[in-house]
Amino acid sequence: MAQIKLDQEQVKRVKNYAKDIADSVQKNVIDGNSSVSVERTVLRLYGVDGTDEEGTPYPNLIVDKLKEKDLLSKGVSKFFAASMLASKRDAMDTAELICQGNILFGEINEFSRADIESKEIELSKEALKTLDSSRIHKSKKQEKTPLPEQPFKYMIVATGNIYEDRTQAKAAVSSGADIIAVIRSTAQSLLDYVPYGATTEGFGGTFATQENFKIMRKALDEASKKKGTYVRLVNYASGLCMSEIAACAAIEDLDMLLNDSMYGILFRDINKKRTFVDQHFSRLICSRAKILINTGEDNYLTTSDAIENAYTVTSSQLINEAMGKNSLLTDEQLGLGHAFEIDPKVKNGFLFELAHAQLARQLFPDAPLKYMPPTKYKSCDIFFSQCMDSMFNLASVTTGQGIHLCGILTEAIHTPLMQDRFQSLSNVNYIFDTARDLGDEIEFKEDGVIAKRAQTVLNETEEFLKKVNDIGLMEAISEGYFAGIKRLDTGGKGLDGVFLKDSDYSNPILEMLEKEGTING
Amino acid sequence: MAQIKLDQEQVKRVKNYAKDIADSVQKNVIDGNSSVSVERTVLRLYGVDGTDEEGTPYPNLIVDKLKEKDLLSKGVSKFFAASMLASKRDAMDTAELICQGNILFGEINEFSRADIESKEIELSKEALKTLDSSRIHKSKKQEKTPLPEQPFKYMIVATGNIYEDRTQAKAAVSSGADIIAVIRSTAQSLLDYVPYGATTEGFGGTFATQENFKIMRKALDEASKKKGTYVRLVNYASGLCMSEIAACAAIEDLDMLLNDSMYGILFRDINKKRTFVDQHFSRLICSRAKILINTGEDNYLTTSDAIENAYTVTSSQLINEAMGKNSLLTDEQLGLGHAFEIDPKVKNGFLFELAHAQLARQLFPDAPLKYMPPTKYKSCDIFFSQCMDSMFNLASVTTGQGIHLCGILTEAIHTPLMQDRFQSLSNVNYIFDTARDLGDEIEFKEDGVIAKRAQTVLNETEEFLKKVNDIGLMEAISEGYFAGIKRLDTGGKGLDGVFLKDSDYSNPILEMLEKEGTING
Amino acid sequence: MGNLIKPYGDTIDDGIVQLSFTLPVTNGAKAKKAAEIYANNLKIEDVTIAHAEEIAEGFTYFVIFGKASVSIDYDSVKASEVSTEFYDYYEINSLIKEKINRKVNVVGASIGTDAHTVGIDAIMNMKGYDGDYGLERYPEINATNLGSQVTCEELVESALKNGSDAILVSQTVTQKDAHIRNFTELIELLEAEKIRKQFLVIAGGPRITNDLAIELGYDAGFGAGTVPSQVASYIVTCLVKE
Amino acid sequence: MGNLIKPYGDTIDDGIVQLSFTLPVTNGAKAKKAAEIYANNLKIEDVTIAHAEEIAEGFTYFVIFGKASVSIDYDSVKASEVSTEFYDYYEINSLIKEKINRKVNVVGASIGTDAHTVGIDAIMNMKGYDGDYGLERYPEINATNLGSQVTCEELVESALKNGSDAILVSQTVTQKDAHIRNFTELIELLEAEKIRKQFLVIAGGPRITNDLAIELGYDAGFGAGTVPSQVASYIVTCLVKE
Ligand code: B12
Ligand code: B12
Ligand SMILES: Cc1ncc(COP(=O)(O)O)c(C=O)c1O
Ligand SMILES: Cc1ncc(COP(=O)(O)O)c(C=O)c1O
Repeated sequence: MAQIKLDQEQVKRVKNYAKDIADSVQKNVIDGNSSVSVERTVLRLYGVDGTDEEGTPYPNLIVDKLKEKDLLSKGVSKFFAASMLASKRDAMDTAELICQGNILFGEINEFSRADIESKEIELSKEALKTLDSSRIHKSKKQEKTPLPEQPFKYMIVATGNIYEDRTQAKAAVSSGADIIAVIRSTAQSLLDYVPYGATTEGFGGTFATQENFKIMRKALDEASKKKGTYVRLVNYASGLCMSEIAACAAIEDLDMLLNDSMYGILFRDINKKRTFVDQHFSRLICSRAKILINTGEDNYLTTSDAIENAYTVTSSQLINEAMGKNSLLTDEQLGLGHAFEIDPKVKNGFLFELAHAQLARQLFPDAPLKYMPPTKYKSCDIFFSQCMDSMFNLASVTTGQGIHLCGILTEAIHTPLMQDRFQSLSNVNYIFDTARDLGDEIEFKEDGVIAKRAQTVLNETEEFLKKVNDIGLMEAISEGYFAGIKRLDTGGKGLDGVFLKDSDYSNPILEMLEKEGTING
Repeated sequence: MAQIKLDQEQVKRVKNYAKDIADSVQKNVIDGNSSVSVERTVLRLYGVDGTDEEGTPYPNLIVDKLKEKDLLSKGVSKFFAASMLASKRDAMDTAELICQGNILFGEINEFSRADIESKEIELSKEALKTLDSSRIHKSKKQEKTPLPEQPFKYMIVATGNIYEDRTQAKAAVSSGADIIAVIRSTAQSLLDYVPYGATTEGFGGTFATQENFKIMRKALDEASKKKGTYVRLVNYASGLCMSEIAACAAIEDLDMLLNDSMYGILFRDINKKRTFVDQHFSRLICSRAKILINTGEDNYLTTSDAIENAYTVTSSQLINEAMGKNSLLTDEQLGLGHAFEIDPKVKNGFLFELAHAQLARQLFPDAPLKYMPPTKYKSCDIFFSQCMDSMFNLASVTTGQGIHLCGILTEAIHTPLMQDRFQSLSNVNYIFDTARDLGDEIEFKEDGVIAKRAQTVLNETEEFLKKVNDIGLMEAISEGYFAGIKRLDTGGKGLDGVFLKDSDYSNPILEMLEKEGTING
Repeated sequence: MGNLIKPYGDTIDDGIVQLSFTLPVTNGAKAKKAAEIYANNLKIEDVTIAHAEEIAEGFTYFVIFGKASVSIDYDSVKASEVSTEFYDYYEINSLIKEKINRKVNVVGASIGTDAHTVGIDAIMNMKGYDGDYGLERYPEINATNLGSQVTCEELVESALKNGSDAILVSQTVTQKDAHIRNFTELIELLEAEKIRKQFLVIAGGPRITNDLAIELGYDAGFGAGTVPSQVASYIVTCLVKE
Repeated sequence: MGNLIKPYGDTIDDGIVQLSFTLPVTNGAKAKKAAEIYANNLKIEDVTIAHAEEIAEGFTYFVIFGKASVSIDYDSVKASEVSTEFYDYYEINSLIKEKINRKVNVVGASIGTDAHTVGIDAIMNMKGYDGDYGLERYPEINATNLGSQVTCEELVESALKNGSDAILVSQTVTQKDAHIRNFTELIELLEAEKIRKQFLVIAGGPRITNDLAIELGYDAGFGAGTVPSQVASYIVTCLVKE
């Protein structure tokens, strides 16, 4: 592959800044706190699912009960373990009994600390087994139907109806898609619960529910067999239920999750603390269950200029990487994001796009970079849109990107129709094939426009991260360093769901995950 | 610009083969012969135009009269000069008088040889003035409205109706076209006369007539002013009336003509001798009037494979160049052709396209190469066609081509609609702009796929030209060396219009053009 | 008989149109025939099924050209456009100073669950759009941008509090007619509170036309490519008229 | 009531179609309205004028999405396809040997001023098309390819001289219905000479369908993507039947 000469010392410096930034958030924010959503995740991994008659999920009901009793700071784990000891039934039954008020919940003195702890350990080991088996199951499937060649062709479906989505997904796979992402219904990020069951109505997308995950994964297993390569399934672990969705996704053998360290804070006005706390746990789950994360750097470019603000993308990638590693994600799991969003009217814009894509490629050589297509400047003239996507496809294959979000010619008009997806994939398939080895056959001129542009972005990134590190990430966000959006420590949605861990707080799943470290195979 | 390393000795060798091939045709075929069409051209340049009541052009009627009298081998010039002396009227009136039988045509003994010769010289000088003024006129226009940046965007119009063509041409210019080509009505090549007047009906194109040229050139003069850069006009000097059309084109200030040394022979079954003879004169006219020629190498690839037969393109370019130089064309007038016609399904096809385009660029560094878009593999899925054209546009701007024939997304369906042209130009404008300097910013890897491919084509070309030179071009064509098509010396249309020049044959225009050589400014 | 027009391919009145759609059928001669008949039913004649491809099991995609057989009388087409003189930044500020003699108050938001702010920001933020300054930049305008995901109640409350002259509402998500529902909710709220007449209420977004906005009870609507000075011109012209 | 179908966007029966055309009008709100009404007249509802651009003075180009309001009964669609078993190269040669017992004679050409030979060559030349051998390769077939720009008279003469079983005619240029005129001329000539029944007469080309060929008096028609063995299968099947 063509390479740009980068100063490796400078690369080390920016990586160190990012690490310092991440470590400080880990120490000062994440380690001491938990959240309602983290606790609900524990319940889900202990085996709690389902809703009451009004549709409120049991995990929410149970955590709320504990919160009412002001006991949440100790963590839900021990209380639920005690209830199981009391009910002598499985987790689901126990949850139902708790919610029906048939078990006294919150009282644990009935049982010895040791008994409770050993029940917690038992439940947690089971939970980890669930995560392990997701990892192993996927790896086995990928032995039979291997992963295709990179860049992986990532295609969205978004009808709102999981059954129509399934039809669309299969169609997309038959046209060559390697990855199917089910776009979520508008603003699911803001829901403080995970909807339940198969859903047939959504706005701009389909709700992320465990049942929907299952339905789609099953369809893709069939599609994989037909295709001969493994088709991955993506959803979103963003918003107020990051870690819960990660748990559901792991249980249903999902392969990737959108999961960005600052997306919710900046673009959804979710509280900072809540986000960082939830996210750490969600990523630990992903690490263990071998779910790749996709980060959301593209979002920086939908609201601000792609050349002027290229450094925000690079900076965010570095922070996502550093935080990801603190949550035990491996390089191979880091689908760091970037996007082809330069105004098509800019002279030599394509050279700049190449520079940006190449810089990302070289900064994160082992990460399956997620490359987003043009969206902001996509034309309503769908014939012209095809041309922009062609150039995007070319940039992607030439710089060796990992996860290629296929651009859609009707991007500026509506969520894709079946034929839009077909046209998109015809474009991708052609360009990937006809220019497959272009990146190996050219070199970027030393000190040329491309190399210089990459260097400029790297310089701006270094300067920026230094400043962020000086005042700390929390403060930098408060002051509007990122995307020009100011988010205060005490602002945003979901802060009331965050709490300081009590000295006898317990969450053995989290502890085990952290202790056991990265597990492969 | 990125360069491929070529062995300059080898380049010299292939150029020498081509020169030998061209010289031999010049000596053995061209110099000793003339044709009805050459003679008609002389009449046109002497000022003869118009038709009789049945629509037969006066130049045809006059030349036919001479032929009937078996006097054509002496050339029409002296006879017509004598008639003018007899009529004491201008050329048009004289022509009418001849055709009406009011002047005895063919008898010249009435006048002294010297008088006739001096009339011939007078007429010829006028003729050359016409050619000179076309050159000067265009150059003045290009001072006011300069030529745009290369690659020049070449767009076709083809409604059959010159007035609709005018509307289409203006529309194309307003979308960015730099060059307008009026595609000819099907098989005009095979007409042994130039149709007369403004025409409103044609098949697959619009007849090439002097009046149509005038109408379109006027429209483009207006369009040039509006646009601020000079819009060039193209037509075809191919077929049985090569040199006549060149004359008409010069008179009407056309800028370019399709004019290929073997197109008519191979693809229209026009006799070899006829073609070479007509062509030399047509090119002398082009040289003097500063008309660029566009050659037709693309045609080799519509009937045979673009990879397998790439060397036929290069070989033809070299022969066109050598023959062109024998007809006094300068490098700047040689719009040597090639085409982007590799099957889009071929892996790394784009790398091969780059290699071919780059080879042409380097072999003819000063020629404004004419690059044809994908046509053969153009899809009926017009959305996919846009993608192929995007890659073509990219190859063109990256390798610095001269004359860029804009690909049309409906190529596989119909001659272009107004909106098809717009979509085509949106595509071109975008790619040329966004990747304007890509060629300057990359290098082709030494000994990489691209360089190797170019070398292979050059080797095959050398081998091929050596063989052609060994047996001579006439024989090589007879044996099917080109495009797999065999054309015998005595076969094809128009041979009956060729004749050996008598010892007292005169064509002072040709002589003067040859003697005075290339004239610039 | 007015001014009859038809689509134009390369000759006046040839009626040529390009069409693409997918039918839920397996590809083959019958599918192509069905596509042809379907196009005929859409009053398109001389149909060319240029391309037919089965893009999923049981779904075939077509690219079609044909000649539409109907004409419409262009003279009879009525379309409303925001009808006002358009002034520039300086003219607008002077007009306010001279003719209105107080600052103009404007409040804007993207309502409902719509999280798209780029459109309303383009109109309101300092920076503006396409080289045209945003309303916040106008010294004679007090512009308040509430951002996105704003409820109708919040927006109305803010408008009342600021004594707004104009309320600007943006909607980008149009799937399942989400924008129609949101736009309507706002007007209904204003009418319920009997304060509709108190404000100029202006709709905007990529799929908004003036016609649609007026139909929904708004004073004006602005679509794709709007620049802030157009909106300011409209507001000021209306206020001056009052 | 049969099997009613409609175009499919992302939900069964949503009727979504994409349309593009150019109207001979200046761009603006009125032009967009006209495009919308025009689409309505083509029975398309819920029209989105996604894009409108003046691509030449007085000509505006539109990209449109909308919902077609009509359905068609798929069960009632009748399309003829060349109806025959398809055999491969080896099977065809054996069939001829066993059932016909003599060589089959075929002559082909691209008629009129049509100079496109690639199509007829694909069917007749040795090399064939898409990995399928051409008729010249078949040991049991005598194939004569006259090339292009062949007059009907020349073609018929050659067919009579060769004692052809089948005449293959190719047409690529369809502008101004040139192919219809040429195809018709040939059939009229054959009928005038009262030898129409003597041959299988087969039409082909990128815009040819079996339906069209039959309408024009041919025995069969083959379109884009035809491979030689399909044509040979058809010829042999017909000859065996006789
Ligand atoms: C940027 C963007 C986003 C960003 C928004 C960031 C932000 N802060 O705004 C992010 C990534 C968050 C996003 C998210 C989503 N998006 Co979005 N997004 C876009 C995108 C790419 C560009 C929109 C844009 O910024 N345009 C630029 C501005 C300047 O143009 P404009 O809005 O038209 O504004 C102009 C005029 O309309 C007018 N105007 C606008 N408002 C107003 C108001 C007034 C009063 C006036 C006078 C004028 C006016 O003036 C402006 C300047 O000329 C479009 C696709 C596209 N290319 O259009 C999709 C798009 C709008 N998004 C879409 C969807 C579906 C979503 C999601 C629902 C997807 C999902 N399921 O997650 C989410 C959720 C959003 C939500 N809850 O609303 C769809 C909408 C489909 C539809 N027709 O309903 C689109 C079309 C993409 C697609 N094809 O699917 N999106
Ligand atoms: C190659 C080509 C040429 C070459 C032809 C070389 C040659 N020796 O054939 C050249 C450069 C000479 C040429 C010239 C012209 N061309 Co041309 N050409 C094309 C092109 C690019 C490809 C056609 C092709 O080879 N297809 C590949 C073959 C294999 O496919 P096919 O013909 O469909 O054949 C298959 C089937 O149809 C079937 N088939 C075909 N014939 C038969 C016969 C039988 C009996 C059977 C059973 C089956 C069968 O089997 C084949 C294999 O599957 C097309 C555009 C395109 N991409 O289609 C334009 C195109 C056909 N040309 C076109 C035009 C207008 C012309 C010109 C008139 C332009 C001009 N004004 O100069 C000239 C003049 C030609 C003339 N007098 O006829 C138009 C036709 C428009 C229309 N619909 O009427 C097209 C569509 C381009 C365009 N958009 O304008 N052309
Ligand atoms: C990282 C990330 N998470 C989540 C989302 C969208 O999810 P939601 O609409 O639920 O916020 C996006 C959208 O682009 C994203 O980039
Ligand atoms: C060099 C050249 N001359 C002429 C023509 C076409 O002219 P005609 O159809 O009159 O032969 C072409 C067509 O591609 C060409 O390449």
